[in-house]
Amino acid sequence: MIPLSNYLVLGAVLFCLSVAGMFINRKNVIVLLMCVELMLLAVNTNFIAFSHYLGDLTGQVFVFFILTVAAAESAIGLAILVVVFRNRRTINVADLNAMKG
Amino acid sequence: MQTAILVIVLAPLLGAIVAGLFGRQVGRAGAHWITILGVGASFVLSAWMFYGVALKGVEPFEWSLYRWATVGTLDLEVGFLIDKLTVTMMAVVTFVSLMVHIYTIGYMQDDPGYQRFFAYIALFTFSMLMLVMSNNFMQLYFGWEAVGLVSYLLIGFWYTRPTAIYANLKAFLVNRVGDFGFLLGIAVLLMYAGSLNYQDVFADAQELAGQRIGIIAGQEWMLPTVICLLLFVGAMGKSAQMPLHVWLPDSMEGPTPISALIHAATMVTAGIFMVARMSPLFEHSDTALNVVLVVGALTAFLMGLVGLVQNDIKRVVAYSTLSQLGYMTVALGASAYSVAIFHLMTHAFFKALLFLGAGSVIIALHHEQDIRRMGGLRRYMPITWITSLVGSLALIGFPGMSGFYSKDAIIEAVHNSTLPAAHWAYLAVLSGVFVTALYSFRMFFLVFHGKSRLESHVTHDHQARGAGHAGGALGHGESHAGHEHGHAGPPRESPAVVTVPLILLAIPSILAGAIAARAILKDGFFGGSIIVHADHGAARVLAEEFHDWQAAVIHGLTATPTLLAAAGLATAWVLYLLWPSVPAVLARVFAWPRLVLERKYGFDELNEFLFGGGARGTGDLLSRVGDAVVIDGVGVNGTARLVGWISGKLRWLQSGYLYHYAFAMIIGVLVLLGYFVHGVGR
Amino acid sequence: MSNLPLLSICIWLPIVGGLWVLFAGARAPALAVKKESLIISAATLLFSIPLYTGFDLSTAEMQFVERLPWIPVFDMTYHLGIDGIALPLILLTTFTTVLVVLAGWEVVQDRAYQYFAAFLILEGLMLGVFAALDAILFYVFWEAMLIPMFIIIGVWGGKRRVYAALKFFLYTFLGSVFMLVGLLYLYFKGGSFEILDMHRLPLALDAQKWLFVAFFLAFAVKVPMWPVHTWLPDAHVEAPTGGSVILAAIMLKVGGYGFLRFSLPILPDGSYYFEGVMVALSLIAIVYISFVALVQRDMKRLIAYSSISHMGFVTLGLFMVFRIMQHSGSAEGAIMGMTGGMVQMISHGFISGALFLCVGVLYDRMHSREIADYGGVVNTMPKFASLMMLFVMANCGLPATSGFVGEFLVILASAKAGFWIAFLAATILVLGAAYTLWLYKRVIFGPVANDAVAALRDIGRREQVILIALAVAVLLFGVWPAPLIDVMRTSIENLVLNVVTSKLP
Amino acid sequence: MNMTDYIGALPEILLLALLCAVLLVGVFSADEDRNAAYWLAQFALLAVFAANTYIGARTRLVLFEGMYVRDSMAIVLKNFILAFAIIGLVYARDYLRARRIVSAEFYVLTLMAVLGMMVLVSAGSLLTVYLGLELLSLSLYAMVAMHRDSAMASEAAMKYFVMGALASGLLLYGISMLYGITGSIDISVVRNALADGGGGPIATYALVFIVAGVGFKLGAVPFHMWLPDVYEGAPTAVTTFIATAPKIAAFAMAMRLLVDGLQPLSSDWQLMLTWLAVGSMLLGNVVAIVQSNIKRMLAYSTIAHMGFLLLGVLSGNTGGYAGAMFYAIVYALMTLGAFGVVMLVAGEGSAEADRIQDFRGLAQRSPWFALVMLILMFSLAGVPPFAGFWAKWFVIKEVIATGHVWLAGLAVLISVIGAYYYLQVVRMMYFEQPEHMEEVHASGDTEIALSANGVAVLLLGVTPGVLMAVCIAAMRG
Repeated sequence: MIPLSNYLVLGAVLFCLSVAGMFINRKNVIVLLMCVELMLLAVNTNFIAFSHYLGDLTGQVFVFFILTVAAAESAIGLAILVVVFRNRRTINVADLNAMKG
Repeated sequence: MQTAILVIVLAPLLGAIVAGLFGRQVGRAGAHWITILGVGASFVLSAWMFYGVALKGVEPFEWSLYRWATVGTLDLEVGFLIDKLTVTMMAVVTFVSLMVHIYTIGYMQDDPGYQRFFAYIALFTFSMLMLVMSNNFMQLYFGWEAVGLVSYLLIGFWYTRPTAIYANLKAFLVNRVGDFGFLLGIAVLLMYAGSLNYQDVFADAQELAGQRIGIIAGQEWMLPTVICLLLFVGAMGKSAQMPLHVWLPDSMEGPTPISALIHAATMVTAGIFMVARMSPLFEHSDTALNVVLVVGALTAFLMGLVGLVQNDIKRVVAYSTLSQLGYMTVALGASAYSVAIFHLMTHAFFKALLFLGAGSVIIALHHEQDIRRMGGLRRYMPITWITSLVGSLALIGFPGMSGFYSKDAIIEAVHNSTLPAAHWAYLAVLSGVFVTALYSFRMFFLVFHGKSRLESHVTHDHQARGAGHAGGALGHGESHAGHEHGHAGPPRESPAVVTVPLILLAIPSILAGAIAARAILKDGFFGGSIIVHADHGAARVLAEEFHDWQAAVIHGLTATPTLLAAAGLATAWVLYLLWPSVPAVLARVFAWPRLVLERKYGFDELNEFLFGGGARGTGDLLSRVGDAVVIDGVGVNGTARLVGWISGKLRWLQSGYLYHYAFAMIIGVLVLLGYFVHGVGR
Repeated sequence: MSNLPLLSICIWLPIVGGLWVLFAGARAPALAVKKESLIISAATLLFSIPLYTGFDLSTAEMQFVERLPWIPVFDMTYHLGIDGIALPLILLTTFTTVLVVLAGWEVVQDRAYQYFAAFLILEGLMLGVFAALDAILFYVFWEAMLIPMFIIIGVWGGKRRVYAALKFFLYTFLGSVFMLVGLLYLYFKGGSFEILDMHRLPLALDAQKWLFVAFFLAFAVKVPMWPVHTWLPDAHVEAPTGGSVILAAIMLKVGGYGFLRFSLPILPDGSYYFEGVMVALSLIAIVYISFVALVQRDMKRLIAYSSISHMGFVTLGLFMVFRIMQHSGSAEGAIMGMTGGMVQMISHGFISGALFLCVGVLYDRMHSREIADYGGVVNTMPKFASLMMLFVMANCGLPATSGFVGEFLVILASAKAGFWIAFLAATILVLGAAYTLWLYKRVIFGPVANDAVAALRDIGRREQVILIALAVAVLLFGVWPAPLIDVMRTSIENLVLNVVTSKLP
Repeated sequence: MNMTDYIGALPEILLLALLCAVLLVGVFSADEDRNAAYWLAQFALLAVFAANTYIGARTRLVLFEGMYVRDSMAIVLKNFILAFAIIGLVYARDYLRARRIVSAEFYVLTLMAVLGMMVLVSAGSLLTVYLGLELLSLSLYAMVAMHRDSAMASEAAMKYFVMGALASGLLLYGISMLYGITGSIDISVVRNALADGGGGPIATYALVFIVAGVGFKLGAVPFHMWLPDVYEGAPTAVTTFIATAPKIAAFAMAMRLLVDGLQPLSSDWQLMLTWLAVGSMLLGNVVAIVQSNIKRMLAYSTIAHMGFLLLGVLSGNTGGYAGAMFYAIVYALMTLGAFGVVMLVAGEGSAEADRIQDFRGLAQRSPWFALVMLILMFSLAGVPPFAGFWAKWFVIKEVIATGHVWLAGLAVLISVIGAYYYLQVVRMMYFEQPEHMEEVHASGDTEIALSANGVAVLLLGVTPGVLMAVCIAAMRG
């Protein structure tokens, strides 16, 4: 049996990857959206692992909610992306700095 | 009696208020009538009280008018103490004041500030009376400052003249330096005596004498010495003793009646009066008395010397006043308080007379004040001439004249004093006699005798003076009057309002000494008002030696002072009448001493540089560096700028880049994790 | 009459009146607004008079007490009351405001209704400061005062008004906030916001020290004491005449009042610990600021500095208490010093107010505050010159003017605290006279300096009424300060007794 | 599960139903100005307000198996959220119409966000917290992007979205850890489990992530980075909304998670919040000074205010929570008014009037609105006698009561720095001359609402006792 810690480490690694992707990536906004998804997936991994080892279904239910919300989030994210592109003709993260200071 | 006191004090005040606030309504005549009536009433009642207290032997008494304030358990009251000292001063003050009031009608007749002038001098009379009649230190201080105020107002009476408003500021400030000491003295006194009432304080004097006060760490001074020195600083300011004398010559910028009333006869003697009043305290400090003696002697001698080189008629008299105040101070120092008051009284008469005489000359010459441009006036102005002669003789102490008794007594008193400084003081006052005679008669001869030097200078003079203070619709009274009268005709004797006071003042200038000498010098006239310690025997010796005035005159004829005075007179005659060309030669020979005297020992320059410049420099430094740069620049605005600077830097943390934002959040999480979970830095 | 809530009326009448003027004034004719304002301020003055006539001199207890629930969850009450320390300041406030309203009569043209409204509201708030017995109520009034004054300086001020207004606000705000922390701390310790309860609260020395510093910042800035005084010259110079008058006459006094009401009675040991510093700062204020005043070229600035210097006497009088007690062992001198400080506050209210009004009179005509632009004003404005002479002399502390009383008492008392303290304090005699009279000389005396001065017209009836009212006050309290001192006597004696009793637990 | 559950949640259910109705009306209405949608939305909010006020017991109700809590804090906070949403809509209407970005969706999204907030406020389990939060956030992302032609708005939306997603990721990660430790997502169970088991480092580990999520929602340093850009970029009407009601919801979230759930770890999160609070107060106030855009300035001011709010939470007692609650409500009220004036000054044109410069001489153009703004600015600065003072007073009092006198001292010192930029607005309105004398135009309801807003701030300043009592009662029961 794979120990819980392995799942948790996997979750943590995924989470770190997604977080790193957010501030290391300076190019495409879509990558950011992917990072967000990844992050949620990392959390999901945690939940499912815990759920399994605790023998409790709540965690898995939670995952379903997260997945749903993630879908909505992506939809809105992509919609905003479209608007940004319409206005700026770019989806480069480094170009989104009209407001600062 | 109480009503009388109130009337004496308030009548001049009422006059002042009416003339001052309603001057336009009452008109010129109204103004002088109301004030003269007020001061006249004062004089009459003062004379009555003098008669009662001094001659009839009514007991001295004290009366509180009202409670000024109560602080803690200390009642501060406004009240009056009537004793022989007080009534003497009251009589002198009101008499001279009345004379000056009358004289002013003539002197100021063309001045647009006529009502104002009367208001001021009536106010002055009120203040001076408050000063001398006070029964406590607070009221004394009130009078002290109030006369200073009026003096300030009157010196600057012609306020468009730059010199006048310079002089009045100077006078006030120098006086304030004196008041500074005076007030400190009162404060220290209150601290130890617990009261400001004369009687209470004097009753405690013995007890105070034993105490000591720490001024500088580790050093304890005798309490009476500290108190008396501080009080004497006040006296130095008011009575123009060196080095606080500098304001008095300048105060001659005021109209002449003022010079007579305030800067010769009454106000400047307030210091003398005060020290005499405080005799129970001064008697407990030989140190203080020595200082008084030295200061007085220096003033008496050195200021007399300066009088020798002055050419302005009023300034000569002013320096003479300084010198005479020095004499009085010397008397105080020698514990001969009664003699000082005696000289104060006689001096009040003859000096007022001299000033008014000078004023009379000034009017006659259309406001010419330079004695080098006078001469031979005896022919035109006989009354002025004779009264001035009386004044001058009284001043130099010519036997029989009033000044003779008092001055002689001072010199004797110093001679008898056992204080260490007395020896030098004696030399100073003795040589002062010669100097006095010399400058007095230099002036007298130059003004009234010899050839007239009038015509040759008049034109030139007016151009010069006109340029000096041109402009100003009001208040350039003297020069204005001068222009109006033009140069037509020879000088004329002044009108009756001027000459009558001269005559009235001449009478006591001759007689006052003889009348009062015995009472004051021999019979202890002032009684309990003045207390002399048994060790200070100068006045007692004097009393023992004195028999009556005739004897004194006869003795005086051959005494050293008289001989010195005669020598001085003779020298003046030789130099200024016999060989008028000699002074010029002497001036060349003694160029250096002469320069020193003409510069008045450099006091003015020193003050201007050290205190005037120093204060402005300090102020500039503190204002520009202390306030503007350090506190405001670095402290206040510096902080503001710092915050602004930090703000400007911090805002760039908000770079606008998403990845920086995310990074900031992650850093935040990592720091929290590091600290709380892994205990980094915990 | 005695049943009326007089203090509340005095506080709220001008505030409500001011708001009324603010709302109704925009459309009303200017004259009507002015009349309304005058009536409101005069009515407030009238209502404040029974406070004096009905005042019981024999007790140090609070009088005319009003107490209503305010914030019940924290037991905070709307608690008003006055003693002999507050009463004179209240009367000074109501008196001065009437004059200020009059002074703005023809001068203020731009948004006049807002101007008058601001002053009326300010009056109510200042009265609230003096009457509040709940610490937080006090603080609310205290801070709220800043707002109308900020507006007054900023809207109707001179060239650098923005800088001055901001500086004024932030400086005083910075000082005050620490007081709030201090008050809350006292609440935390004692469980009550009542000032009188705080007076009784025992406190450890360390706490007292910290609290003293916190209160010091608030009050010292207001007084202002050296070195936190630099807001004042700017605020005074830039404020319109009325603003300067209120600032000088009353706003500075709340600082002194704060020391009397909070620092000394609540923190006697803390005050004792810092008294050396306080005395030193007061003396620095007197001497240092006098020199600074001497070289000012701007009339208002000079008078502003003179204010700081004179307020040094207030703090000196208050904080010498400990030294005097130590040296003389009796409360006599301490009472004298404190009385002197208190009288100095009132008298300075009249005198500095009058001097600022005098400068205002000149400024209205010449639109310059530079001393160099004047000279020989007496030639064209003799009445004005005479009145100003009186105030100038009062500023020099001439006897028979109110300026003398405070200085005299403080200097007398200071000798008991130490010779050199008295020595330094007394330098004001010379320095004060020097800067004030030099100012007078340069502005008023001399030949007519220029055409503008030649064209000046003398003061009109309105200006005469204002200045004469002040002149009467200055002379009255100089010649006969007993009514004033009697009012505060019992309270001060009581206070001194409190101050010298240690509150260490 | 029974009827009581539904009755207890009736306000939310009603809101959901009505927002669907608004959506339908928006779809089928041809009206350019969307008046019907507007009025229906307002009606919805009012109806929910009434329902929330009058339905159900005043006692604490735990519904849906502990998923949902209806206690007095929830009732009070929801009422304020609803009230501020109502006023916010009043202010927004003119603004949106003038810029032709009015649409039924705006109202729908507003209602949806309100629903999210209500859920968040009543959350009894970590799942409900998450759902409420996401409902709120997603609506807000969309609202920010509503002005489709504005590059600024879309950029702001993008930033908000990415950062928001990151934050909810962090929060979720923390929740997952909590779930792992305690085996439950029910907040009260979590609390008991932590109290029994003592937590351990993993609990602290989870706590850090949860604090990050809460900090993000509040806008506390260093999780504040989204806030200035979003405030500036979003249409002012949206900014108004974001700045007000959601802050109350965020406060509720902090209460539910930290106080209700993680009370056993309070010593840790109190210290964390101290750091966050100090950082927020400092950075917010200092950086606000140099801002020239009033929306951005108010954003930094928000950061600073959230620092103050955290002071109340971190003092860790009922009084402190009540203080923070009072702060949140008063803060929302003041900010609402301030943005209301900003929108008003922007006027009819399509341009924004978001530079501080644009307030020049407002006192001469429209004295009344200038006065309202003056009241609001002084209130935000914390000057009595306005409500903002009492908010600060309350939390500082509690901070002192817990013995952190230094923190109180620091807080007031920083608030002085903060006063500077509020004064700048007053300065512009009163001390500077206007460029033109045109009066600011306001529709009747806006004028009334804005006046009421200003007067409320003043009245709350004079008699703050009522609201304080409400807050304290809410925290006790």
